[in-house]
Amino acid sequence: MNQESNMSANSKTDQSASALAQVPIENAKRWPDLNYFNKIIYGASSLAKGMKITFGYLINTKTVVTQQYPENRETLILADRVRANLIMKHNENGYHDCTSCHICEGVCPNASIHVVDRSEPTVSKKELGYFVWRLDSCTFCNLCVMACPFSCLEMTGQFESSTYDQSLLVYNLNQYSGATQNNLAKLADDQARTSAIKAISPYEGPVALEGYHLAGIPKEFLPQKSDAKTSQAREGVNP
Amino acid sequence: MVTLNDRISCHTPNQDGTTTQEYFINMGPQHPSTHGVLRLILKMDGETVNDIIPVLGYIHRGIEKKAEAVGYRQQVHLTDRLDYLCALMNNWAVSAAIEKALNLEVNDRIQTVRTIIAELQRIQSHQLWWGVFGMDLGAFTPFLYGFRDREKITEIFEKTMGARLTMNYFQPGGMMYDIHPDFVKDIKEFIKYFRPILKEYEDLFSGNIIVQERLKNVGIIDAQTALAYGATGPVLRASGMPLDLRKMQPYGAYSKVNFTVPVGTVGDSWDRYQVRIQEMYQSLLIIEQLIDNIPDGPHMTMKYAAKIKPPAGRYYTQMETARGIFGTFFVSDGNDRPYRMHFRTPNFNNLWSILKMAPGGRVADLVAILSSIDLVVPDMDR
Amino acid sequence: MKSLSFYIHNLYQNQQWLDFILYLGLGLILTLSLMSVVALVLVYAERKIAAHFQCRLGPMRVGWHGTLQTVADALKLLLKEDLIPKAADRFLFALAPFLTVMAALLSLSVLPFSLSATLSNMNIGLLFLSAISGYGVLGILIGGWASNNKWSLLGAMRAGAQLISYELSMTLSLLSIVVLSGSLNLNEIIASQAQGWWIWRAHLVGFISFVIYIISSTAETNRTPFDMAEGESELTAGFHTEYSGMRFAFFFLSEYVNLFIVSAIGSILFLGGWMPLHIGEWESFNALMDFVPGPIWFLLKTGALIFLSMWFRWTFPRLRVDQLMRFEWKFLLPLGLINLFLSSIIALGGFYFFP
Amino acid sequence: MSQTIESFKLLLENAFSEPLTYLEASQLLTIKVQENQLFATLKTLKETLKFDALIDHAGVDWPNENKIELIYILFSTHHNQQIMVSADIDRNQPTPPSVSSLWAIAEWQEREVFDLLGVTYKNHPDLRRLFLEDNWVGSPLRKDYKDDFILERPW
Repeated sequence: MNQESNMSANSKTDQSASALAQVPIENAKRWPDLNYFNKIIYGASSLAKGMKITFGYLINTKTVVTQQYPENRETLILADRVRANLIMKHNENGYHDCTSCHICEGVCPNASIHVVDRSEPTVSKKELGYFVWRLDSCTFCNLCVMACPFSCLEMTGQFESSTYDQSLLVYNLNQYSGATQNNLAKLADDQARTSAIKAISPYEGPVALEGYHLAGIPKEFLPQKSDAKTSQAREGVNP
Repeated sequence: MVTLNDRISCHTPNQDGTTTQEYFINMGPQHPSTHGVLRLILKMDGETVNDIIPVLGYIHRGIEKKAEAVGYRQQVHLTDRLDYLCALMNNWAVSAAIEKALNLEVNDRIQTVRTIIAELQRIQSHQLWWGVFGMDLGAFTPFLYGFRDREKITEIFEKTMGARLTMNYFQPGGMMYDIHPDFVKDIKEFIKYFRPILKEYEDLFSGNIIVQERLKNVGIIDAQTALAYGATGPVLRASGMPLDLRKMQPYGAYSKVNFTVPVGTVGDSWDRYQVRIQEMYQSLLIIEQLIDNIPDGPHMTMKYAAKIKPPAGRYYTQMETARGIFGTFFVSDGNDRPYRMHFRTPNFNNLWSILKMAPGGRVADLVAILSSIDLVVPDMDR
Repeated sequence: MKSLSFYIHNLYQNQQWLDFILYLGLGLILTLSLMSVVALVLVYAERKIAAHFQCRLGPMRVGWHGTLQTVADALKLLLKEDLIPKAADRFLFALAPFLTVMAALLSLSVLPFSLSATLSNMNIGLLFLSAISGYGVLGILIGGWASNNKWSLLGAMRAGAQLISYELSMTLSLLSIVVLSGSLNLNEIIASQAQGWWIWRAHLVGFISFVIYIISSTAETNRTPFDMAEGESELTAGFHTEYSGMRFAFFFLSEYVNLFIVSAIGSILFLGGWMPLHIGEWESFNALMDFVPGPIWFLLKTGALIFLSMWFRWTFPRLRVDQLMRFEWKFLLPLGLINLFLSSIIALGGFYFFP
Repeated sequence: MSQTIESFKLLLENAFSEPLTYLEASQLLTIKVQENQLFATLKTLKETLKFDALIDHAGVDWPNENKIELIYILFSTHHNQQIMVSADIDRNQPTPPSVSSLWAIAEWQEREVFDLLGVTYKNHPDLRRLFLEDNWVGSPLRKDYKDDFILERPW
């Protein structure tokens, strides 16, 4: 066990002296207690000092820090790492690199990502169908982006996503809805390939989440899910 | 089972021989100066507070239960939501706990950057506290000055971490990203900007006769009582006990820097105020010593694995956040999820010392005391 | 030009009742509209000034630089649901806002905007004003009590104790000016300052009186650092916690009208009201100053005092309730008494500048 | 550094008459005590060894061993040392002694454990629920806790 790191560097061999005595301290500044008349003089001067500072801010209009948001939309500079929206990277042909490996789904702390596979009868291999992302429960922790082995997820700074309806915050990030890529590869003709690809909008209406649509609603009010895992006491092994 | 009603009814004053009647009044859960949903039931006699019954749980989210359901990597983002003003320090505490469980040493670069960022966060947290303190004493202007200066640090954080409040930046094994190229430059600019501002804080607010009168000799508590009542951090240091884990059990890069620990002499609201002001100066000093020589190295020492499995055992790690000791206790059974996760949060433990500070004072004193303890309610209720 | 009150006296004697009723109605309309204009302008000014003290911009959206913001707010308050708590005393709860507004309205009616623009030129104008300002407390007390809320009651009790205490030193500082000018009529007090304002003309006495007046008037209007009754961070909102909609707007309105009134009284007593700035024998300078009409002078001086009050509010924290009382009884009241004594010596001896 | 721990262990063992049992599977120095020895051990730790701060108190539920493990994390500002005390108590009738007479903060830390794990402390001055409502049924941090509001992860 790694006990050393918890023990202090300046721990004592001499146990009688308190460990606190070795901490370099600095006493908190205290203004002296004044008598009646000095207090009046000091009080008046201290109040005047404060008023001087606020007056300086009043007359100096350059100190105003307010940003007027909708008006300054054009000049708004966002840091490039701002996390406000999850996107799936698509190339110019409308493809993406997602292999539907479900790692992002597993790493998401609050089940905001749901990966739905699809397969065509001609191809045995599974592909990404819906990539369901629930903005309403996402905490923008960036774990899915870090976990993605193919770097096909990205957080962007597009932060204006408010709606009047919570169900509109459920997105399908997969814009590619053409034939499965395996089938597509069999088509030799470029013309046929282009017509087989159809990019869809990132939002395609709420995606049904099998009853677990809105958090906080007791189960009896929701349609029952047949294969729901039942909660069981966890068998822990006492180390 | 004993209920809150029983607790109150046994306090109901009897009518024999008393001329004034004590009464109960609810301060909170919606009250401007409890800063969230803390509820205090005050037993008052006129304006004098005679007894306090804190009622917690209005923002209890069951984070410890939740933590048992998610993996170790996901614990970090849960701690953002405890004490959101020290989110990064909480991130660090949990990451360090997991690193220790895995017996993982992180490199100097990570340690130094973590220390700088933690000290920036300490300043940021104290700036907000200063503003809110002004507002609680009735001066609204400091509130906005505090927020204005906090924004500078928030922007530095936003550049490096991509988030402003709940960063989830420190990960087990390192940091999510490397620091932004502007990081050092921005911090140097901030230090240059903030030193005169700190002086201005003192002119505008600390020296003010009304502030002096409101804070001095109000809510006095001695160090041993404060420690027994669980207080740590600035609240305890204001009573004169220099308990600071940065000095006593150095972690990160704290053993490499020189700084002093501000302690109070009386243990009143004024000392709690002044200790935090002086801590901001000390934090600036620490950052100045570290900012020029950040060592080179990778920002992540651990290969990314979705599942982290520490060896079975009990682990406890603690760190000094802006409000006191933040401890992470967890039991691992060798699985990828903790068997039991428990957070020792500073605010939950700091709260109870008001039971010794406030009785006998006025409502206005109670407000000043609450503000001088600097409570964050989500951290209390978890 | 005859003053309006001289006119009413004539009306009364000639039994011209129709004219009398017309006068009453006109006066009421004028005062009411003055009150709303004052409140609208002051709320906007306060928000803008506060914003710039705090490095903000303040209202910017409604109208040019947010000029119509207060109108929009007033409309919103008019349309809001008017809630009365179930356990409140309904009659008193409804009565309280009107009492405070009435006090403000009555005080406005005696303010001289210029020699002629005075609704009612009373002989005892100052006495009337101080009497009315004492009556304004009643609305706050009743409102706090009728809400049946402990925080409101605490706020009302604080307001009662505070306003009654500070009334004393306020009256003392007014009295010293009365002693100096020898009249209770506001226009005569202003006329007595033709040679110079009382704030500097009576050596230090006028200035001390002014300081006492400014402090106690800030307390009278329940503004920071003396906003015990509202005490945002302590009592949530004090006596008007339970009020909403138009009833709350009445409290809000009367707060700003009261601010205007106390500043107006301050400018009348200490800064010469509508009297232009005259300096001794400088004839040409005095003539130049006379070009600016009286009401402008009056509003400028009042505005300066209002700004001072706002400056206090956005700089200082609040006192504690017992410190507030100690400050009044141990500092302001003795000072006021000494000052009154000194002012009578000056008045008897006639030791003014430019006598 | 490890020398410090060894010397501290020596100090510990001198303070107690019986030999101490150490719990190995732990990062901190951990003493394992029986329920009936719990109060006496903590009292000795506080009074003889100057562990003046009860930093943390938590409980761990072990349903398959039918016990609840109580964890006390103590800190001595005097020695700058931390120690963990672990005690197993019966899961069906958990009635350990309260240590709120030693450290005042224990009153509320124990209330938290009572609230979330259903441990009923003896001689506690004010044992009420802390976070949950007074009429809440069950102890949420027990592993077999069920209620209708827990949402299962749907995938």
